[in-house]
Amino acid sequence: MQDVQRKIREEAKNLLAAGRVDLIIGFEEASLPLRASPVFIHNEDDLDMLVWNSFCENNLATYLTKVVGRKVAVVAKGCDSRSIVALIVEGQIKREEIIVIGIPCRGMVDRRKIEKEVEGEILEAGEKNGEVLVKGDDFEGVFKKEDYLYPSCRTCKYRNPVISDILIGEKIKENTEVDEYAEVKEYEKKSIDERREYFGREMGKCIRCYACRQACPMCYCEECFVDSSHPKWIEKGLDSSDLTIWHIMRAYHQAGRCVDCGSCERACPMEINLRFLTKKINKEVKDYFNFETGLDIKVAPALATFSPDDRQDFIDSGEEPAGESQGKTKL
Amino acid sequence: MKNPYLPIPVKVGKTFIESEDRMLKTLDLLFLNKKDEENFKFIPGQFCEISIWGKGEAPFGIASSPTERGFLRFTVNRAGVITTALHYLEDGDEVGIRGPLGNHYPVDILKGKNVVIISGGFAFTTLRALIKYLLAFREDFKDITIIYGARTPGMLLYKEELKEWERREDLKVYITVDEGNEAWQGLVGFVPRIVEKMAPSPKDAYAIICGPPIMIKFTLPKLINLGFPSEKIYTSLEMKMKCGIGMCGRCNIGKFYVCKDGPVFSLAQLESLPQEY
Amino acid sequence: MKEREPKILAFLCNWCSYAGADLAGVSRIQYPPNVRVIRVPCSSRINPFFIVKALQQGIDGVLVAGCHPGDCHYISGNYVARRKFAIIKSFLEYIGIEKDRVQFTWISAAEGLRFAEVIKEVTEKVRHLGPIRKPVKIRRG
Amino acid sequence: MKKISKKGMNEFIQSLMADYIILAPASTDGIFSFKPVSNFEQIDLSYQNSKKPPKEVFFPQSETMFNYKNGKVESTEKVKQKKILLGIRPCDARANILLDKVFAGPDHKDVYYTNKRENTIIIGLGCSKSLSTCFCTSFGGGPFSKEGLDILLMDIGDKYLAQVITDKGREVLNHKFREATREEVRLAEKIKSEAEKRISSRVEIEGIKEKLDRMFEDLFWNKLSQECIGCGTCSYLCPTCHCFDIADEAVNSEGKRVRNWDSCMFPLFTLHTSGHNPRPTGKERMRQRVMHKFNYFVENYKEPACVGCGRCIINCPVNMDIRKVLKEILEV
Repeated sequence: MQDVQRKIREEAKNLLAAGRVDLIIGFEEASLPLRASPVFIHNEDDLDMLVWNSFCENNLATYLTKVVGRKVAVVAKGCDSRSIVALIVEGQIKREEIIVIGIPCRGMVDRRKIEKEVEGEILEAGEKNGEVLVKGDDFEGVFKKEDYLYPSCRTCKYRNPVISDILIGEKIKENTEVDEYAEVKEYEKKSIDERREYFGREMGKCIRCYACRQACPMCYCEECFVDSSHPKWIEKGLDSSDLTIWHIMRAYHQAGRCVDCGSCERACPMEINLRFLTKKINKEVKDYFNFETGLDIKVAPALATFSPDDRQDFIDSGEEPAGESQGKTKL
Repeated sequence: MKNPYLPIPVKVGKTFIESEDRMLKTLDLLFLNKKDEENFKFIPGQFCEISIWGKGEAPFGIASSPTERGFLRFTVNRAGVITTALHYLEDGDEVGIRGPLGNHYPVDILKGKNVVIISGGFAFTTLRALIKYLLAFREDFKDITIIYGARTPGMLLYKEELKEWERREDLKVYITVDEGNEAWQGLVGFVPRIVEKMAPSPKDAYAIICGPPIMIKFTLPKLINLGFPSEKIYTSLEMKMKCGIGMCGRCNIGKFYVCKDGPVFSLAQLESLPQEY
Repeated sequence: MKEREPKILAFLCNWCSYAGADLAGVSRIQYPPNVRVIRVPCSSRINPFFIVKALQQGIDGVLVAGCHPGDCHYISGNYVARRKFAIIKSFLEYIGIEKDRVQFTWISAAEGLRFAEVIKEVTEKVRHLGPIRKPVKIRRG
Repeated sequence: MKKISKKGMNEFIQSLMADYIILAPASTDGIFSFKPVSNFEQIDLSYQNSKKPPKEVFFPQSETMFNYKNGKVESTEKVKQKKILLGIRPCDARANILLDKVFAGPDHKDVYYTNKRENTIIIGLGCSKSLSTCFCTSFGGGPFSKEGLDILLMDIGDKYLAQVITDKGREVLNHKFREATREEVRLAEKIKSEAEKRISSRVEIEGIKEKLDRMFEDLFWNKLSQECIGCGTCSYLCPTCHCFDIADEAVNSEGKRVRNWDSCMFPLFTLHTSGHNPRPTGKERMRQRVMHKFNYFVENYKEPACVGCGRCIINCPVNMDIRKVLKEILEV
């Protein structure tokens, strides 16, 4: 970790000194334990602020659509790099304007999960040899990092950045064994009433702060449908139907675009299980169109293209009734 | 305790399309209850929130003067949800109003002074109210000069009244358009230019100016060149508003809420505030 | 008490499915009166939001019909639409909206009879499900 | 000073349920909020603090102001329910006093707010275990501050001491409350002074307002706003933020007028219909939020609009820390 951090600073220094970029987006020490905070570095004097640890949970690609036109270097984990690809594919950022400082990532630590394990407030946290050490007023705790990763990190299959201009550290073995959709499959097995109830209950916690949207790199719309007043798609209150519709459409808008970085869920102050929605969408996109977001800058997002041979087993009454073979006559 | 959020019921009276592009419409609103009308005391420059049932509410400056009895007049530019709905209203339709809200033009200060009224486009509405008010108490004020401009002759508001005012001996009226047409015999040119050309005297005078930001931006230096001190220039601001009573938090410029402490500010006041409007 | 008749909203593409409905009409083919039709230029005009919004407003079932694959008046509109529908359909089911509430099909201009059959089938399936529950907006006052 | 055993408290609260709606800290999946409770078991007074601030009791996130049908308006203000807000933390109680300045000022009274405020008795609970993000003492508050409370409860182990602060508070106390002994009072004093010492996080607010007076055009805001992602978490979870939106929810001419929380961090907050936006980017919006709290509010009401509860620090998705911001302002 220390080594990676040192190399980030070095590379950042080179980039700034050579004038290749005028902005580095990375992480700095946070004011709270188990956290890191995004930081914008403009000059070499501030390079020592850059850190790298297991708490760098934010997807920094989110900032790229806000600094369009500037020469930017961005620190990117596997998931962040996929978001960068997705943004390039969607024409939101230009490949040549971004320098990706890619970092193979072994997953980020789920701060909430650790906080729930201890009695009292964690005042200090650090990590060493794959363990997270925490300290409070009258307790200490040691947690094995791999047991306390974010859910999205636990099932991550792209831990190495898919694109990078500068790769820091050795590539690591991808986790190909894990079934990333296991949770979705479990959920699918529940009865329809259970599913409806769970969904309603989770979304009912929403306070409409839109942290999920704002934290998501792919939510770059100038005006979100939820804010639109003309047409007014949904009301602004806490009516449960409005909350569910907000979350249905937010998730649906991610179809073929979500890289499952988990940022939405981490940003949510109400700790709503948001990933179970996007993960399902990802699964369907994979099943139907064999597409995964952000792997190739030359491949269009799933819902922006088609194939005449796409699966259509969901089409109802799809069987043509006998005796109407003229059915396909064009008007 | 009075609930400041409850609208007063009114109905639409006369309506009139003012402009050739049909985007500016004037509506007279009539109180449904006599008591509401008696309690509704205002001074030009104040505004109301007009409620359209099923749509919502939005703020509009009152274009009529309290000296005109029996109705409240508003002129509305069709732009968003509420203004479009207002354009569809017909004689007899019921709506609601909240108000009068905000402060007003400094009519007391203007007493015994020369008054220069400068306006452009459809911001003329509350200034019409002011002119009507000044004329109703004509002897209280000295010279009154009106400089009013619109893009084309067809875009001028209150055309009949303008003609009437032009005929009056006790008013100096300069109507200008950015672009004339064959029938137009009046002035052609942007408002700042006309202000410069007509050079109203700053002596014992106040200037009241209201119009699009670009017009205000270029007119203010002209007034200052003429010798108007910023304490004697007043303007009315526009902001996105909801509550109208300084609570909902969106229309502030610095510590002032435009809905409650404004919309009328002196230039001197604005100079002490952040440039965020 | 009499069972409430299901309300069904059908989005029909102008070039095929709407013409198919028209043909059903002029051919005097009977079909259930539960359906209300909104004509759209192409099935790809359907933003899944329309479907979700319809359910929120208390519509019990939504049918979307377009030209058969390969027959789109705009060459490929229905192919694009098909991808959207595949996702929204399984997603809605996932969060607890029965799959028969939202149905997709292809109906050509010549398939008047099939239009009537489809409407019959959709109506029966939705009737079987009963009135829509979540995410219906309950309006008070 | 009165006292009541923890068991007695249970009975006391149960006895109040007949006449009052009791709003108390209760958890849903580990997230605390003030909810109407029907029995004492639902209440968890060992909580740290609620996620959403209790301002929502007086100023709900979404509130119908009136219903209307064909031009006939029926206001909801007449619904007056007697409520007890139990277990609120002293910082949040202070926040309500700041909200009073906005909603119950000399010019206009927001009847929806004031009705609820007047009909609610507030029983606070002193904080003997504050968090490292608590900085209430910087704003004149404290873990056992009495401002804005009718009764202050202090947990001294097996019982609560109750300090009656207002007449409203005195009225609800019943025979279950006994006079506390001198030892118990002394114990409470000790807990209180230890709690105050625990609040180690302090920010210097002296001079902030004056500094901000001269900082509107400063480049500081560009720097400060760049990492902000522009969500409304800080505003919505702030006990003193009071911005709201008014919207109609209606079908044809029948419906209701609703007010919902809004946030100055959202671009649409100030967007004119014309398309003009006086606060077009995150920089202006971030500046507005800081200025409103620490400059404009001070100008208008003589106090900053912050009570040091720390919610914005804990919940910010990108770990922006208002304590750091205030420190940096002084350094500019």
